[in-house]
Amino acid sequence: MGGMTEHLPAIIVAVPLLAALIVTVVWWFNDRLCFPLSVAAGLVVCGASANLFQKVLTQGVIEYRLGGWPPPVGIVFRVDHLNGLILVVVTLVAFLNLVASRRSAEKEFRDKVGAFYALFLLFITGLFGILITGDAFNLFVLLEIASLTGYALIGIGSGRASLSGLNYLLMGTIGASLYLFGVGILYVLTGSLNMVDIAGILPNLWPSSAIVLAFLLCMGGLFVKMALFPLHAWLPNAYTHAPSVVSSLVAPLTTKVMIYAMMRVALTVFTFDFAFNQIAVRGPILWLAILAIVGGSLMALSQRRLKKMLAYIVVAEVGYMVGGFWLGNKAGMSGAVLHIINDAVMTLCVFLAAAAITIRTGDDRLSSLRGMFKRMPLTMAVMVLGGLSLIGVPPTCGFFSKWYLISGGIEAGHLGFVMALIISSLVNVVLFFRCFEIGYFEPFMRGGEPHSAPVEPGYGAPTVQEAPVEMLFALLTTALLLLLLGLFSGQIVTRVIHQALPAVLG
Amino acid sequence: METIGTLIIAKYNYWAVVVLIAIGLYAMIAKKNLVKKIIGMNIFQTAIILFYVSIGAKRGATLPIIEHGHGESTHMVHAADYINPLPHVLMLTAIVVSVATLGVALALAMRIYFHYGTLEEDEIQKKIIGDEPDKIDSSG
Amino acid sequence: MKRLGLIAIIIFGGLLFSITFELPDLGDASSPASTHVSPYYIEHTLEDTSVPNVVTAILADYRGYDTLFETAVIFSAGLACFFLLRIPERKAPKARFYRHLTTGLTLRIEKGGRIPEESKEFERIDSAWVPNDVIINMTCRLVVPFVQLFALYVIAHGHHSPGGGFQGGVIFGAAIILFAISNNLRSTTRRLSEKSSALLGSGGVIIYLGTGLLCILLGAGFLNYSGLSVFPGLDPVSARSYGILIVEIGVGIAVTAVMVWIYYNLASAGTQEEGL
Amino acid sequence: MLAKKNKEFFELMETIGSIRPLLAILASALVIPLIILSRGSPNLRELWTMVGAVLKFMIVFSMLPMVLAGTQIECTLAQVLPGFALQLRVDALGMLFALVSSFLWIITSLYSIGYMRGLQEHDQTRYYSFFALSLSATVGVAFSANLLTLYLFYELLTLSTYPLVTHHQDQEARSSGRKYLFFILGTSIGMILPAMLFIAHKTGTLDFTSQGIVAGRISGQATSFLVLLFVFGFAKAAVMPFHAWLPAAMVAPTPVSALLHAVAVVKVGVFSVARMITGIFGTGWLDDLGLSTLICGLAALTIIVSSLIALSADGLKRRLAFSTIGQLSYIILGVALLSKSGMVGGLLHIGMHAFGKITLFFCAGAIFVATGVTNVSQMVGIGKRMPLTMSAFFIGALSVIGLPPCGGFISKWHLVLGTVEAGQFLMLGILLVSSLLNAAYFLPIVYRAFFCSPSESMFEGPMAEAPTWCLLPPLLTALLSMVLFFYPQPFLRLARLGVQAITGG
Repeated sequence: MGGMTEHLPAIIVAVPLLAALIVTVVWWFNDRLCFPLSVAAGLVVCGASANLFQKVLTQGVIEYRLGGWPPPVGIVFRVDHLNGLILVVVTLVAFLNLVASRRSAEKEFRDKVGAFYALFLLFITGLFGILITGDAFNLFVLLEIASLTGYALIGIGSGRASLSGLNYLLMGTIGASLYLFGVGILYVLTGSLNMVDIAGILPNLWPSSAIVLAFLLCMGGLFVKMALFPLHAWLPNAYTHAPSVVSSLVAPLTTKVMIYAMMRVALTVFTFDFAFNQIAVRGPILWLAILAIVGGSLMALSQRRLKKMLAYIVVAEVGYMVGGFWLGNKAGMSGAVLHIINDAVMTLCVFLAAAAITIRTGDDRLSSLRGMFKRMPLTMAVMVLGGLSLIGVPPTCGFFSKWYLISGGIEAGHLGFVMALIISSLVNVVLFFRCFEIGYFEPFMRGGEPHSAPVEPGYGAPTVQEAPVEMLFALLTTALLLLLLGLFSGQIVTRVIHQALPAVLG
Repeated sequence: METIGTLIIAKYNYWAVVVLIAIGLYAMIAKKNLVKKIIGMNIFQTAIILFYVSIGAKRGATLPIIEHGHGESTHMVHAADYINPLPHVLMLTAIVVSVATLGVALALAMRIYFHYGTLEEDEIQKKIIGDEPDKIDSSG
Repeated sequence: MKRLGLIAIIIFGGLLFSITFELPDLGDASSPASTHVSPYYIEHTLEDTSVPNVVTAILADYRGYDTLFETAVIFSAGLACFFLLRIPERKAPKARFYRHLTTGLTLRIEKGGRIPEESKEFERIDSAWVPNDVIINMTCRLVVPFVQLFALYVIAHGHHSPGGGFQGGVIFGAAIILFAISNNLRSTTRRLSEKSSALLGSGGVIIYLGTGLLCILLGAGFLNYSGLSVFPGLDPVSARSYGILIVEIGVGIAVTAVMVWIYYNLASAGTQEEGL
Repeated sequence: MLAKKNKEFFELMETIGSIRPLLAILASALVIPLIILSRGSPNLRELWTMVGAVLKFMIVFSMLPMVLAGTQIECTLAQVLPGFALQLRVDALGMLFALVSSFLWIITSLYSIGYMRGLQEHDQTRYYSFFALSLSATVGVAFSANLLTLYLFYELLTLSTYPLVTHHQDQEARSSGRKYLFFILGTSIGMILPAMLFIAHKTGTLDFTSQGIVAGRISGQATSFLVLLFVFGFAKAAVMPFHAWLPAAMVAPTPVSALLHAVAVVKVGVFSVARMITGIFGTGWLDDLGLSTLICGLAALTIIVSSLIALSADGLKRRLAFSTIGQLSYIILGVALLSKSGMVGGLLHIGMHAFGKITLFFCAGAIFVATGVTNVSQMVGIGKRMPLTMSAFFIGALSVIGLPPCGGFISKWHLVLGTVEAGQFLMLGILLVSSLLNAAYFLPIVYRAFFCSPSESMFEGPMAEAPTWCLLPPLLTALLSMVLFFYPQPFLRLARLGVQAITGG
């Protein structure tokens, strides 16, 4: 199989796609096979991405020509330190989520479990594709695959979910179309779709307002997709009303992959020099990021539902990463990249915990957390850890990315960004400890509540009733990852992220 | 003045695209009916498709199917004789994507209609506010 | 809101318009788009793949990876519509309608009433009134086979003339939908059940993806059809040509099946009992 | 013998690598799983607590000879950020603090057993687990080699003490818990973190060095701002106005108040401030900038105001809490005097005050367990019922006031010397006035407990002390407070060594 390793990039997208197709077929005959098949695919992808990352570390950038055609003519995969790293984390997060989804998927989509897993696999295929592609147009296609399946997965939820799903679809389509338009203008100007090729041609065309507009369109489109502050309106509702298993899949991954796409487009297509020195967008975007951080945090404060609160935290976290990147210095960019992987794990952690609680209580209002420390001690322990990481308490990984982001802010002399980060950390303290207080101080159930959680057997007696085993496994693994990522963040930054940043930064 | 006029005429394809984009976006923002929004979205997407396709045009060129004799006797191919095929390929993809998006959008709209009994956004909003904001929707 | 939106869009449109002067004229043969990469395709397609239709060659070979996911997008849409709309448990409708063919009478049978067998005498009809329109029925029955034949031609002849998997698949799917519209949903699902359309849909994509993966197993890269030249009678160039054909057939099957599948779910709102 | 050994160490090396500091920290953390596993059997569970406590003390103690010999023990855990490692280093200062806290944990554990069982508290397993965890964090702070590590353990301590403070899980505990987090977590994130990052950015390091790291690299103005951030930001040191959490946190069970709010938590605060002054800013740099007066002023204000509040407090634990706030500022004052004796006195006060104050808390708890009384006004004549307890209380009070024959006298003596050395006669006055105030709020309690007319006395009947496990620990710590007067080693030596390392003479 030694020869297979050169095809690793292809395997990463081909295997989940194949698995999705096979799951669809198999499901009509035996729906028990769907889960094992999906998990197997997840495992293969995890292994492949780890292997690929290892190869990138030893050999440098890997280019894989699809159909054997050289770059400007054909499509290439391009894996470097940046997407190699993110790929590993994204595959891992997706895998953990897949494992965790079992019980609730069977419960929520009884008759359509096969379709759920197939859409799940297609969704992650799209994300993987976005991560490894080196072609600007191909990015759009995979973006749409991830989005389309995302709309369906979100829209399946009960109540307002369809409306949120449709809103997401409309906004998402605007975003993707703007990006497509931007790529179109680039194509008109350069005649190429390959990222590296475009980057080679563009400098000859500076200064051109058409390039600036193309840049703005691409960025604007991706900002919509990642829900940067004024364009975030679709996100909280979509993540809140989606089924729990779906929000714990979509929330950690979509925004982060979009932020990666932003970095990729800004750095590889338009180049660092253009994005940061030729045009003056850095300042405005930074202020948008600050608004996102402060606004997201404040809006999270007024939420009474756990998932909605977490969704607004996601909005704030997007600001962290966008802001860190647009600081344009080494520390800030390292922080942004580090935060992509950390935030993927942290968000997974809290959303999974929320999903576990929702499964047990059938409700995600904050009041449903009552007595949870007694009832689901392990889940809550993991949630505490996730919360601490989002607050930024060492040695969890959230602290270290925040460290870089703040140092980046100090280095750039951008006090507003530093203040925003600290305010958001403080708000996160309030947010999470409010949840923990409810779980810790308020007993299981106090009578006389007008709309109480559904009655279950053994209700009132604080018996331990943990999340399903699969979910618990995923939760504990995530918790471990939070700590490991924290302890190894120094290595990740020096050995990987610094290699991934543009050479200009030194 | 005249030069600008000729410039505009020479680039009328972009004009059309810009107008279509504006129409599509306006429909998405201003229309209250969800299906009209979806139609707006489609106009927007179509405008971009038109943009790409118009890039591919070349004056005096024909469609990109290479004339060829049977057997080995192929003659020189001049790129200028054929229009640019790449945008067409790209737009085949984009059309498919927009059709797929349309399908999903309609499916979602259908679910919304079943749930709220209407597709007018303001009426839906009223119904949502009518529900207790804190309450979990149990239907659907 | 409306006025604000209008202003925003006018500004946006102005912005877009402002750059048009920097873009090449319509039909300008010397624009970068026409001179950078595209001449390669036009000049080398024939010798690389022996496919004269450059669009087909780019679609299925040079940028075959895009197309693979394009097919996957279509498939996802079918799956998504199914996932969102399908109501699997067959809830019996309140009332069913039957037409007595010999007399043309319409019967309404309430829930619990005796349901007649579907036979030469009785035909079930949709609850929305559907006229017993013989002319439309017969015309469609006559047209549909020709449309389907044409669809097959479009798929198969995509190498040499405008056409290919998508176009042919859409036409084929349209033919089936035409049949469904002119008759009814049930008679269509009897001919092509939902299960078959789902299986065919994924099967079509599997053909595409499988060809790509087969190329890996044969030692070439993913989607590099020249790897198929290990089969007897093929050289790398003709292998590409055949690869493109196989892939186009896969696309055709997938598009046909998924179109029909989406139609089933959208038209019947997921019940697949009755629809347009 | 010892001297000879010391000499050898001096000649051999200055810094050695060892895993022992890590073990000392982990000793208590590692027994937590055992505590949780044996939750079914209280005896076994408490045994594990004791094992952890003794083990921890022994490991800490085993490093004492080396430290006394002037050696530093280092242990790098992980290079978490380029240039910033999680690193442990045992020096005289840290040793002093670790020794005090790990020793007092043993006694507190004994006391906890008596107290918690005596009151039949709920969730004892959780209580013991988090207690052990907070001790790990405390020793971690003591042994931190740089600000990053210190910050990590500081936060860990905050979080692990939260369930202890709010142990009762009622409304009062909830609001106290909020206050606790608001002040401590809020300041550490809002003030320490940015200050730390600013220093890291400007200097590229966070290591504690004997002359500080900011000297010359950060402007004077910025330094004064940073000093303020740190002095207030380490809110565990309870410098006013960031003191409000401490009285609130007294809702905790008494052993928690005793160990954590007289020894571990608050001392971590002042220890951190001391570390900042000595290891980050450097005494020389602060002296050059004349910031000593600023810090002293803040500390002095806290001392006077808190003593005045303590005078009027009726709840015994509340009075003790305000006394603690004042005493903590003694330590800051001492270190901030920047004179040799002042620093020795300040550091020494960490240990001396710990023994005195823990005695007082133990007594308060013993009174509560035996009689259920919490207010000073209800303790008239209690000496007849609980003579032993009240005797211990008396000794503890003497120590805190700073009178012989108690350890507190020694530290206060050095503090007084320090003010003279530094020429800060205003501070001298404040020290003396506050000592009077201390006496004024403690001695009446003792006096009225023993000497009151029978009609005034609220307690009658035969002697009825608290359960043995509640009684022995205060007696023991009271005794030790006295012993420390006659034999203040090794604390005095450690304090001197620590100061020597800083001032270099």
